[in-house]
Amino acid sequence: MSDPVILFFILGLIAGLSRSDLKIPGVLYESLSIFLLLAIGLKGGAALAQNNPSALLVPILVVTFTAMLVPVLAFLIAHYVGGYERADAGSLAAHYGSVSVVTFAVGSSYLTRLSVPFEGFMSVFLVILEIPGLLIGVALARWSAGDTRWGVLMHEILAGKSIVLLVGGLMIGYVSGEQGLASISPVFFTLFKGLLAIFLLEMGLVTAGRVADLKKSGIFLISFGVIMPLISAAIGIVTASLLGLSVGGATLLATLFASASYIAAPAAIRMAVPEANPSLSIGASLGITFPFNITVGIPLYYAASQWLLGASL
Amino acid sequence: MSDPVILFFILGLIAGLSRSDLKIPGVLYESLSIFLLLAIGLKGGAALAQNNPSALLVPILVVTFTAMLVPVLAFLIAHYVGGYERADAGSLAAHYGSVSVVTFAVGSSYLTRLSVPFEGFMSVFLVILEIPGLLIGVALARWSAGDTRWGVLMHEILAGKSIVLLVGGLMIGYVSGEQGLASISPVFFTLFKGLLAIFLLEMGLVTAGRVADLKKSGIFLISFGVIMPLISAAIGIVTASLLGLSVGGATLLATLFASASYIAAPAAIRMAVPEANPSLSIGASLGITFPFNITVGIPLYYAASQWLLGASL
Amino acid sequence: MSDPVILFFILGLIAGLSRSDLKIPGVLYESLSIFLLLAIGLKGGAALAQNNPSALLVPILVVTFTAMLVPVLAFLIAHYVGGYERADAGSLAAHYGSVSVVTFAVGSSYLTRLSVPFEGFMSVFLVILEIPGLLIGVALARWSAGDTRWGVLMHEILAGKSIVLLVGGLMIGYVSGEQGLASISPVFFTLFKGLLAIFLLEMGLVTAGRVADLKKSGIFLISFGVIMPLISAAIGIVTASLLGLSVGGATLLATLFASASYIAAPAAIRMAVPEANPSLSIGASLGITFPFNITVGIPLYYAASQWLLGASL
Amino acid sequence: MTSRLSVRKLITVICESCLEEAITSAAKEIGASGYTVSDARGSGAHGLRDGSWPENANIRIEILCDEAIATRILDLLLETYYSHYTMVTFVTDVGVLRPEKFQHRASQSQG
Amino acid sequence: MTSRLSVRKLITVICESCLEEAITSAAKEIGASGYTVSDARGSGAHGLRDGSWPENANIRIEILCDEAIATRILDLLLETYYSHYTMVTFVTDVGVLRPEKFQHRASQSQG
Amino acid sequence: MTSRLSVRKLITVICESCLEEAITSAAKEIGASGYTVSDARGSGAHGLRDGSWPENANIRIEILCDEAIATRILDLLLETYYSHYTMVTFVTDVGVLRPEKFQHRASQSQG
Ligand SMILES: Nc1ncnc2c1ncn2[C@@H]1O[C@H](COP(=O)(O)O)[C@@H](O)[C@H]1O
Ligand SMILES: Nc1ncnc2c1ncn2[C@@H]1O[C@H](COP(=O)(O)O)[C@@H](O)[C@H]1O
Ligand SMILES: Nc1ncnc2c1ncn2[C@@H]1O[C@H](COP(=O)(O)O)[C@@H](O)[C@H]1O
Ligand code: NA
Ligand code: NA
Ligand code: NA
Repeated sequence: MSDPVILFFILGLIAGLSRSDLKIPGVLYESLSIFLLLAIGLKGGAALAQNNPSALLVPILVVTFTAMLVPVLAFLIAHYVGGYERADAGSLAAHYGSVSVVTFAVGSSYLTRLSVPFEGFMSVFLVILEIPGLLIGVALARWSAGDTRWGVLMHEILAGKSIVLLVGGLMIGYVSGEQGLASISPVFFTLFKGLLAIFLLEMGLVTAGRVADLKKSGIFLISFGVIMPLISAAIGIVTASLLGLSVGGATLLATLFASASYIAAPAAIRMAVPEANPSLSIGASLGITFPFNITVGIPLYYAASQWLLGASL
Repeated sequence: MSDPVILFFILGLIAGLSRSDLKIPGVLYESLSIFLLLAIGLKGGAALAQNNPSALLVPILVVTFTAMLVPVLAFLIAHYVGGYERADAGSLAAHYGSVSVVTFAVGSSYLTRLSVPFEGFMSVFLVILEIPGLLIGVALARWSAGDTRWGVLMHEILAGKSIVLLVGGLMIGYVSGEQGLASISPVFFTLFKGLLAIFLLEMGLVTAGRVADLKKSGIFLISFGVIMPLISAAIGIVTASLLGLSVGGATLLATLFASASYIAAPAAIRMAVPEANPSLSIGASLGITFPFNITVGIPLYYAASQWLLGASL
Repeated sequence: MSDPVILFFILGLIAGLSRSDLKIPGVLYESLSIFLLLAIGLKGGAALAQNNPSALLVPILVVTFTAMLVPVLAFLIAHYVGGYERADAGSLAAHYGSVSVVTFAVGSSYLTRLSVPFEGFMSVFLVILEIPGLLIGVALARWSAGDTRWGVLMHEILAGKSIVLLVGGLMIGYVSGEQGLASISPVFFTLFKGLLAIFLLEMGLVTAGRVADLKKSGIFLISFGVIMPLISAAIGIVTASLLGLSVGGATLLATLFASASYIAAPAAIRMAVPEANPSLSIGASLGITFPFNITVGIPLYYAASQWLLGASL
Repeated sequence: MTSRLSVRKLITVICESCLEEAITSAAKEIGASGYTVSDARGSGAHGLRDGSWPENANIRIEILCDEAIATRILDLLLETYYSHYTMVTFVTDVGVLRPEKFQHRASQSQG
Repeated sequence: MTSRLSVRKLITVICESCLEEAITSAAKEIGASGYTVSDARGSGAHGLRDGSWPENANIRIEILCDEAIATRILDLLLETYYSHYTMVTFVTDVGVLRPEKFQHRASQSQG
Repeated sequence: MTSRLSVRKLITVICESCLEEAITSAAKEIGASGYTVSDARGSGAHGLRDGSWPENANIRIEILCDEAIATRILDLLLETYYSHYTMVTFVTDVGVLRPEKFQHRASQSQG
């Protein structure tokens, strides 16, 4: 709880709720997200360079496959339990099927703080998991409508800012190795947590702005925003134990599964499923799931990983 | 004089006066001020964590009380000597009764450079002193007009960006302690002086833009901008000696008293006393008092503190 | 090739060509260029402080003189070989006669990476060389038109952002010395290469946007963008050997001569020679010469300097 | 083309940026269904406002509404703000698509 | 003065920023010779859009064109975007300098 | 409502951002009492100007003035800038509040 990074989020939340005139300029927000994406990519790439990337093939296939369960479950719950129409249920599925880069960053900051080691290639999963859940969500929303321009959509996602920066960072990190990155590491590594703190201040402000939406959205959506990440995290931890990941790796995989996208998914859904109500899915992912994950979820996933993987030793 | 931070201010001043097209983007300015406020708050909070905060109660009361003399004196001088109407005199009082965060930062940079120690809790005074002077200025301007919406005004000030960031930083710093801040200190502490330098470059440009206003404003306002801080600094040093602060602490308290607000005060006055002419008070605080304080004032207050507190030993 | 800084440029190029929605906010671009200009100036100034500046008088005169050959040659080639009118040929001459700060930064990053030492005062040449080529280009364009407001133009250039920041940084660095800069060096020196990397990412995006222009501009302009820097670099290396510079110094001087301006020159030309087509000269300098220099040119100039100066030992 | 367009008033207010909150919320209270704001800089009777500095920036507020609401907004501006603030206002007749979008609040406030 | 000015339509669309690419390229396809976009924030039937966050920002698109093109652009907006997106559109008659600048593409698309 | 509004011309110039200083100061010299500028991007006869880069950005200048001044500003634009710069201009009739704000300089320059 006393990770200062989280305290910045809470400060932003309080400032927003008390209607402070504090505003993080939009450009600073964009600049910081460019920074975070590049930094995570670079770090992952440098870690990959120390491994044999081909050894990742099987884990990637397994993770991709189990991760697909998340949007399907999310759709079923939202459609049949929550009573949402296909469009909205599909939109929720896409958001929860994709991942949140900042939640991942907070998770790795949490582990670093506790000195819990984790596999360096986790950020490869981050990249891989961003896309399939999104596509499944769109497919479920569009089922039988049959007028989706998949080509345009794929381009929108693959050439989207987050994929370009993450993959670009990964490749530069992989080609350069930790040595080669030495000259740029004061910016991308040393400053990482401090800039993440400023980013989370902004996230707090944005989340505060979502609280009004939440009041309208009712009890189902709020429960969904808490229960869905718990289900996904459970799938993530089981997957991690299948793959023999460390406790730290399992925590991060659970965090990834549990996290819901609020950057890539909203943009893609707005284009592919315009009849979905965006305040529903962003409200849930940003207003509930994001704060839940970074405050309560991550420590919980860590405890669960310790318990399960400790037991399996 | 050769603190590079001041040289950046002078560079900005020269660039502005020679009508260079150099412009610091507004967003960079805003981002840097968010940074400075958070950093000062964090540093103060970490220092507080090493003290017993309850021991600060008496000093805070004493400082708040003597600080109230500043806006009252400023109002009397501006109204009766300068001949300004209530609105403008009250506006000047509010600006000089409040404080300037950047002047404080330059002051602590000055002391650090000379390796003069000072009490870590000085930034608590910074927070405390931002508000009462402002309120007194508004009250003096509105006297007998009786139509001020004090509730709105208090919210405007208390939920204003600078208070939120300073107090938020203080609390995060206090909760986390110096240890807890280690991971974010490369951003908030190591980069402090360099980013302050860029901020001062912008301040130089802005000050240059005020020179035209000054020409119109005449000899009284210019003298006011130099004499008022000297009077306030004297009150500050006497207060510091009453409280038994160190020479460094006395210098910083004098700097705080002498500094005039140009961020919080203009915004609040614009809302509460719209008939006041903003170019008067910003012209004086930013065009005269700010450059005076950072170049001549601070070394002077240091010399005076040495002399007075050295004598009282 | 595996300098990560160049890889960021290539990432930007690929993102731009594949029509990614990645965008570097304009304000971030402006902030980074302010940073780079100041940092280069400060570094040069600190280096100058360790030398005797008067010893630079003769080298400066020699370099200024030989550098004037560049715009004249560029004009003759563009006008007589390329068949461009005076305005466009003069505009090209101004762009190639002036210099590119970022190309210089990449050059010094290249040498640092290889641990090749170079004279600290090279950035003085950077400042000196920015202006005369520009003026010659304008003069050649305006020849016999005789309606140029030279006073306005000189002010536009001398008070322009890049000169102000470079010269300002130089002077602050010179006055403060390396010791005096210690407190701000974490920002201006430690972060240099990382921020240069982000800047080059943006340069890649911008260059990608120029490729469409290039298609229209035909074979002459493309050849000009490659051959002109080779000619200029040759002049630079010969000058360096006359002056007895080190291999590193010769490489940087060649890089300066070979580089073409795309910040100061376009702005000045737009004011002084509005009838010139800006997409011609920016297309050539940014679309061809800049990428050529940072990928192929600089290693080439280094090899040539080694060969020539090694031979002359 | 004109068949689908209904005539409404477009009020454009250019003023110092610190009035953003005050004017837009007043317009909504009066009954405007919405507003649009963008950042601007400029010069006028109060001198240069170049936006280099937040305190020094202008905004440009646009409000589409019917004539009754427009009159009340103009009244408010004249009474409350014109004497002390940097401000310029102009009104144009425009044809809007989907006029019903601009009615619900207006009719509330008139009913 | 009026001698040099020709009457054209100015369409102003205020909408969520993710439509920038889609609407501007559609306008060019239909035959508009150009467009201008600026960033905006605002409030309307879909609530507050304060631009603090990219997903939450508006843009303001202006298209100068003749009546025929204007009709087709309004048709497109109504058919394709109005039902699902945050959007407001208004049309004004304006006098333009150098009307030939706005014709070449228009005549292509009509020819 | 109309009683308080006087008709004036609103000139809107969309052009490359480097002309900001030149055009606004010329407008003031001619006698305009002020102007408003905001940042923009766009596309037209000179191709895409997406503002990703300062050299590549547009601005949108608005000048409220009477007909005589408007004529002189349009003349200036046509003579001095139209041939070499990226530029689009349109003029609208608008009703302004407080018309006297737009007169003092105009009458100076005419007197
Ligand atoms: N009455 C209005 N006047 C001016 N702008 C409006 C108005 N209504 C809506 N807008 C703008 O159009 C955007 C979308 O409107 P809406 O679809 O009604 O939410 C808003 O965010 C505002 O920027
Ligand atoms: N004649 C004008 N044309 C266009 N905008 C104006 C005009 N006069 C003033 N403005 C704008 O309105 C703001 C406030 O005007 P003022 O109260 O005259 O200083 C200025 O900063 C300009 O942005
Ligand atoms: N038809 C148009 N409608 C709206 N804006 C335009 C139009 N044509 C050009 N513009 C704007 O004016 C700028 C310059 O136009 P041009 O000189 O035609 O390239 C463009 O970058 C656009 O921002
Ligand atoms: Na997920
Ligand atoms: Na004070
Ligand atoms: Na050159």
